[in-house]
Amino acid sequence: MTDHLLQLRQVTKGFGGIKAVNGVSLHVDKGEIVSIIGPNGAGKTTLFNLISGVLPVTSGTIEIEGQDLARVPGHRYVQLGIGRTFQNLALFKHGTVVDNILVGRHWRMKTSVVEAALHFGRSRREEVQHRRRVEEIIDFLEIEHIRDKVVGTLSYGQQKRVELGRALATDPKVLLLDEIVAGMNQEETEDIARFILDIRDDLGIAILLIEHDMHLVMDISDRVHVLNFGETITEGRPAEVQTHPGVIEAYLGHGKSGAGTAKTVTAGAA
Amino acid sequence: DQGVTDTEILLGEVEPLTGPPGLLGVAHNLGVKLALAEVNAAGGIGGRQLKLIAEDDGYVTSRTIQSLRKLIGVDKVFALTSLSGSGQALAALPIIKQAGIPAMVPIGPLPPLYEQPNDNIFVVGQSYTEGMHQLALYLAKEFPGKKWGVILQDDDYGKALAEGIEQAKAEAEINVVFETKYARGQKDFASEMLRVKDAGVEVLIAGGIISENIAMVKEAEKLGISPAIATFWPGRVPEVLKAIGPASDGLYGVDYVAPIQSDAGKAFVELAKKYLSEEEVARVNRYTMTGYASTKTLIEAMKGCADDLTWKCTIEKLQTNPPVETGVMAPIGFGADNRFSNSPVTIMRAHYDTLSYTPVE
Amino acid sequence: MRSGYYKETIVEHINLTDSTLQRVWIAIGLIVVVAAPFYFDFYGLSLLTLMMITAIGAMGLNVLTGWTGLISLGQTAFMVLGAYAYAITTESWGWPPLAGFLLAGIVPALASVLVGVPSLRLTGLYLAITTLASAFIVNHLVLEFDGLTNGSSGIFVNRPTVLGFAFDSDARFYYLTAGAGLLTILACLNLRRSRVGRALIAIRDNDNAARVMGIDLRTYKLYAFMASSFIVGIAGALYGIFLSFVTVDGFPFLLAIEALAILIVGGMGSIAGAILGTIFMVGLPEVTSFVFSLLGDGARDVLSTSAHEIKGLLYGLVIILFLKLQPHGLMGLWQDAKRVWTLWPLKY
Amino acid sequence: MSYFAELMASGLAVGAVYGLIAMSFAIIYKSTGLLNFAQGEMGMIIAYVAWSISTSVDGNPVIVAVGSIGFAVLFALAVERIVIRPMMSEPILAQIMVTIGLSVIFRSAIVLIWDGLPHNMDVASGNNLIDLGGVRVREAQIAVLLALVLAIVGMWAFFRYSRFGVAMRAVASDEATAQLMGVNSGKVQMAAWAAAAVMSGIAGVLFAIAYELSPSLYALGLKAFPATILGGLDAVIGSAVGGIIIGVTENLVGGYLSSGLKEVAGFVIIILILMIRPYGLFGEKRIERL
Amino acid sequence: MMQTVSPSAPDVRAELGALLEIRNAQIIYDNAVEAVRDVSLSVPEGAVVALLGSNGAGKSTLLKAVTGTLHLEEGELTKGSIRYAEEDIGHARTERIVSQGLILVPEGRRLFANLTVEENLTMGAYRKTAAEMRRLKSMVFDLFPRLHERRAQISGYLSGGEQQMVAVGRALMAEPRLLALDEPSLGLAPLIIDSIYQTIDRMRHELKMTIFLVEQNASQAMEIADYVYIMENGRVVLDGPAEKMRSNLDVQEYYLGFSAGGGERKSFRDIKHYKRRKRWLS
Ligand SMILES: Nc1ncnc2c1ncn2[C@@H]1O[C@H](COP(=O)(O)OP(=O)(O)OP(=O)(O)O)[C@@H](O)[C@H]1O
Ligand SMILES: Nc1ncnc2c1ncn2[C@@H]1O[C@H](COP(=O)(O)OP(=O)(O)OP(=O)(O)O)[C@@H](O)[C@H]1O
Ligand SMILES: [Mg+2]
Ligand SMILES: [Mg+2]
Repeated sequence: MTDHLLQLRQVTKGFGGIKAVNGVSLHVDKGEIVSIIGPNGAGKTTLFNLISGVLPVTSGTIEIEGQDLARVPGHRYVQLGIGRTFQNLALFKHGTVVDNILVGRHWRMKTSVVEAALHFGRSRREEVQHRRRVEEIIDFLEIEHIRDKVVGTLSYGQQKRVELGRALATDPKVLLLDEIVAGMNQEETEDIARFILDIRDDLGIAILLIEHDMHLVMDISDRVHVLNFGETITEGRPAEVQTHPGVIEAYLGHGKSGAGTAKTVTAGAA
Repeated sequence: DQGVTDTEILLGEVEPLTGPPGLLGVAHNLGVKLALAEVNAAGGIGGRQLKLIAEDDGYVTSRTIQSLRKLIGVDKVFALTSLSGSGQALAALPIIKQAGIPAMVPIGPLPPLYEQPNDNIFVVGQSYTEGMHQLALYLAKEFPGKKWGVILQDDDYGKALAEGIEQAKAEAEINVVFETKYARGQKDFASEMLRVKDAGVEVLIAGGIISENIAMVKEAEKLGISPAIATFWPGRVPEVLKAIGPASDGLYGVDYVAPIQSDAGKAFVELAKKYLSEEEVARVNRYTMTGYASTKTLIEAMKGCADDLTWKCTIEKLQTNPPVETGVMAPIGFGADNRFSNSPVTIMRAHYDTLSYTPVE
Repeated sequence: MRSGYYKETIVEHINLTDSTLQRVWIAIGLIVVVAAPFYFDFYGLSLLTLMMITAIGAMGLNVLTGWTGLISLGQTAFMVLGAYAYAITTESWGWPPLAGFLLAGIVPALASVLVGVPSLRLTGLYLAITTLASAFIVNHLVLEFDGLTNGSSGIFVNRPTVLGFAFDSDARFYYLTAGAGLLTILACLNLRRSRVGRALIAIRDNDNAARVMGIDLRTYKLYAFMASSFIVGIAGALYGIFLSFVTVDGFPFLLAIEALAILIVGGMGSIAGAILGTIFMVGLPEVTSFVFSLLGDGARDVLSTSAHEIKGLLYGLVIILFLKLQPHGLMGLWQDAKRVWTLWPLKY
Repeated sequence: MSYFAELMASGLAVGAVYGLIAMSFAIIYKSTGLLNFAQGEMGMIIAYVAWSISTSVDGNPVIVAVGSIGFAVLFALAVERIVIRPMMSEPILAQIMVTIGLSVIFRSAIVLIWDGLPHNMDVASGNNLIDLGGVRVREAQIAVLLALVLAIVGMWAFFRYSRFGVAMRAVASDEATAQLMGVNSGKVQMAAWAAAAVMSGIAGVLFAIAYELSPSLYALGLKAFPATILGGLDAVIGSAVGGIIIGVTENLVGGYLSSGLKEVAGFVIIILILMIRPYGLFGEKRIERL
Repeated sequence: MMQTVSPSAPDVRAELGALLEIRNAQIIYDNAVEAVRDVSLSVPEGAVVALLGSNGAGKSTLLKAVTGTLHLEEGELTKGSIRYAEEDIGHARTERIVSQGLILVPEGRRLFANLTVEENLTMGAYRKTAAEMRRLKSMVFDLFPRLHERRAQISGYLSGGEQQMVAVGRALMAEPRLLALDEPSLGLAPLIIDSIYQTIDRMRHELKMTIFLVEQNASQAMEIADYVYIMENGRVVLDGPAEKMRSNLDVQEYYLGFSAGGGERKSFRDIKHYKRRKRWLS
């Protein structure tokens, strides 16, 4: 019906009384970077939870490559090409970095319980083959130095990278990144920005991004989608959105943190 | 054979010495100690002193097995004076059989232990089934035509009692109107006793061990019913009467050892006072007597082999010796194809004021 | 001083051993296991056998509780089922022991699916209670179906003859349990480094994220239950043979607590921890007995009947003191030691 | 009718005992996230001390009550201070294991200090029978019910009106952060242990009066723990309800079906309820958000 | 190329003396991982001191040490000292430190997930009277109107940003003498970040509160701070008064995102390489 990679129509999600997401429609095409912005509590993360099958929708439809996800159980979403990272880190914190990323390969592997216990033949071949892929991802994200560390002992920013690696390992068609650069400094944000662009360009993965760092959003997105109170305020090219009065009112403000205004740093505090 | 040196003979026993079942295990252990002390005071066997190694199994089967292996394999005792509980003894059977060590089984005399006689295993006492059989026959005669209630534990002990009642039913008219099984360890018998009351039971077989019987009788008191209540020997100790309180007066009991208040019992306590500490004497009960009696039987056999103290000889003597007079129960003897002392039982009643039982006429 | 080995291929990463030194240690360990019967007496050997069986059970529980994070107080139920499956098939029906062992694993594994279903909804101690409940229910059923199980009287079991080889002596039976123990270790190690093991760990650490990674929580929790119960069932059968007698009394509730204790003392989630914990917890009563016997006859007589209580006291005290000093269990101790070893003489 | 009433009465009486102990599990869990495996044993020790007191003062109820409650508090504080407090920041499993160690010690200590025998405990008129319209109960059983009601009201008021109640939940939720807020988590834990000991002590003493005193009394803890789960691990008042439900169910099943099913029935009820309410009847759901 | 200012001479407000003073601290996790090495820094009374640095530099570790919560993660201050208000708190108990008015907004929010928003705030002012509590609550609700809307909600269900507001609000409830913030702007919308910084600015002026700020949002932090430290790999590699730091070219490039050498902010699209490694390591 539709040739969009990911398509949401009138998606609504309520928790008891509140509607965290209310009639949101949006789409992502192949090779696109689309950002979702909006005030805290606007429903961005909830939207991701719906798209990745963590929560069921209350109403509306989500389609990937034309397939409706309504009947698909949560753990199958990944097979249809949806990968994500989490806002509050959801790593397997007692496992090593390698273990964590290998879990991302889980659905691609076929070993059964009995084969696994024997570790022979296919099971062993498969292990080697996927391990190789994981090493590539580790190289790509430049986290070799922590590859054998237990994830729980890493710093916040390091964990975010591991999460990105894990999501990449699932071979997604569209990658949902929830505030991936929160807690990173300029330099690291630049790295991540570069990764995101490379992921799109080299791996051909479309990206849906939630971010409060306006510089990043405005610089790399193809389109920006603005939510407030679960509803869409506006949508469009970064430049259009940035100057939209509703967006400035509800989200950006006129202060220092908004995009564009931070061009010059003035001595502020006494 | 093992366990015998120039000066010493080692004996072993496995008992529950801790936890609630310790009530029986410890008393039993005292009986064994008493029997040994008595011989030792008289110069031992062939100049050798007897020494006991007591292992605690806490009534847990796996520990019984472990303890036995230790006694037989490491401590290398010459013979076993006792084995704890019925299930434990059953589980231990193959090991003892295989080892060939002479073993007395004075607690939990279950038929499988003796019905197919094992050369080296000697069961002292009477089976639960036969005891119950006799008790039921007596009650049937005493209370003809009355309504019976039966509460039994859901294990082999309860099963053995049930069988005894069945046997009695075949011989006398018994009208059971209420019958139930409870899970071991149950503490609250309110609903059971209510049903007893509801069914109008006049004769109640309280087939618990210790705590259960206490709970049942107290509950009957609470409900204001007073059927004739019959309990079985595992709980026939003064502490139970004390814990129940006045309601325990007149309970029926059955046993193959003499009541403490009888002449034989008094003589036994006197003997105990000679060899045991005051604190220990306070813990003497019927299990002390069974321990004493069976150990004494074993010692008699060993004495007969003084110069040739081997397993073979001991076993031989145990089976050929004339029945041994122990003073606390009927003489104990075995035969070529008999590994069961088959001691006759007495029916008795409880007296709360003296915390004792006396035989019914 | 060794501080890690350089690895050139992926296979090296996946292999269980990464150095000659390690292989030498494993070989030494195997030799010790094989040689044990020649050095231990009757009793010591039966203690070792008991340790082997307990370790198998502990590793089984570890799959469920250590890896998947599903606390179970009901694994005794599966031991009971395993033991009865073996006893009934081999003794009552006369099947070959090998088939008996297989069923001792399969029957509990299937039954565990029933118990596992609540685990899809319940977590933590709430699940622990339903597993505890299943233990009571299984015991009740065993007593109820006495036609099959012989009720409270239990079933005698003989030492098995597998493929024409009779494991009839103590030493032979020890080898049987040691063999089963080694197989269990291997199977667990393999599981742990496979997608299945990773999936279980993922579920424990973060079930939501695990689902997003494509892990079907339902299936894998049930897998965990089945794998665990299979292993525990085998341990139950071996335990039944060890006791030579199978009744529900042989598997008291305390066993479940003890199994949990073994994992905690060893270090939750680690295979080596399960083994070390077993050695500690099974060996501890022996050590306290030994210490007690050092007090000499005099002390023993004075304490006479209190001796066992004092042992109990000692046992509890040692556990508490140990955890106070080493809250991360024996594995924590081991890791500290290893760190000191690899980092020495430079501390950091 | 009166048959049913009597079943209910005896069900309520044991249920109240379970309930009190269940509440003690819950209050310790709620305030520190710890499951105290030695709870039943602690109740048992307090009952034994009460027995010792009662035999030396001829069952004077005031002295027994004051003495045993006083002992309960001191005992709990000592255990908390010496054994539990030093483990406070350690992994929770290690802490639970320590309570398992404690339970072994307590069980042994009972037999060492007293003995392994069953005893009859007679305090004041606790064993006397009262007739309530055809239903006969022991005074001690009425006392348990009263104690339970008192405990419920007390706990309700405590959590309703005291800031300390919030602090308890905060400590259980994240001890380190609670400390960062200036909460003295040690004090919170002390209070919880003392309250728990008093409640399970009362249950133990009254049970010993109405039924019997023996070293197997600790098994009440094994009965009460499922009741806690039924009510909700962190629901102090809910656990009391759980206890009552289990006590009544067991008696009704024993009274109308069969005794053999009693224990199983309690567990079946628990499984059924948990399938509908996975956090017990009144328990707090575990909060998970991504 | 970079000149390191001696770390022991932060003298912006020397006349007031240091409220918090860390000397040559070394912190080790698990007896094996050295996370902080030979770090000295000081926070003068009434000042705002910012600590910047890349991921894993050891910033949070330092804050944990200051509040005595290191031991919970098997960490230990093995060398050096930490003094707060003239008292050695290097190994003091958290409670004791907190009662002296040093409050931390921890990394990762650490809310009491099953308490409501309001109860979380209550915990922040745990030691205050009921009247003060009311006043403080209304102050926090003024600052974050969103929280007022959500005050009866279980905090675990809040959105990430809302949770951050609770965490900051909860710390403000304590009216600390020294407020240590671990990335307060994490996950917040630009509008809210602005208002948090305004509040911080107001507090330090009105209440003479001292602030120790760990931030990734370098431009915001530098704007408000008097003095700035930069950590890399467990060490302080650069420090100086904020104005001076802002004009530092490396700081501009690596922390503020200006293209090398020029005053223009570069676009994220133009970044062509990742490999730029630690420049300040000596
Ligand atoms: N499981 C839940 N139960 C109740 N309310 C919820 C639940 N999940 C989310 N909410 C509410 O829905 C709203 C939207 O939350 P969401 O996490 O989607 O916001 P967000 O846009 O991601 O915000 P932020 O930028 O702060 O992360 C919030 O107000 C939150 O409190
Ligand atoms: N609990 C722990 N156990 C072992 N190592 C740890 C632990 N916590 C942190 N570390 C290590 O200490 C170093 C410093 O971590 P820290 O959290 O202080 O960094 P940070 O500067 O706060 O980074 P971020 O900006 O990402 O939050 C990291 O290398 C990390 O791996
Ligand atoms: Mg969000
Ligand atoms: Mg940090």
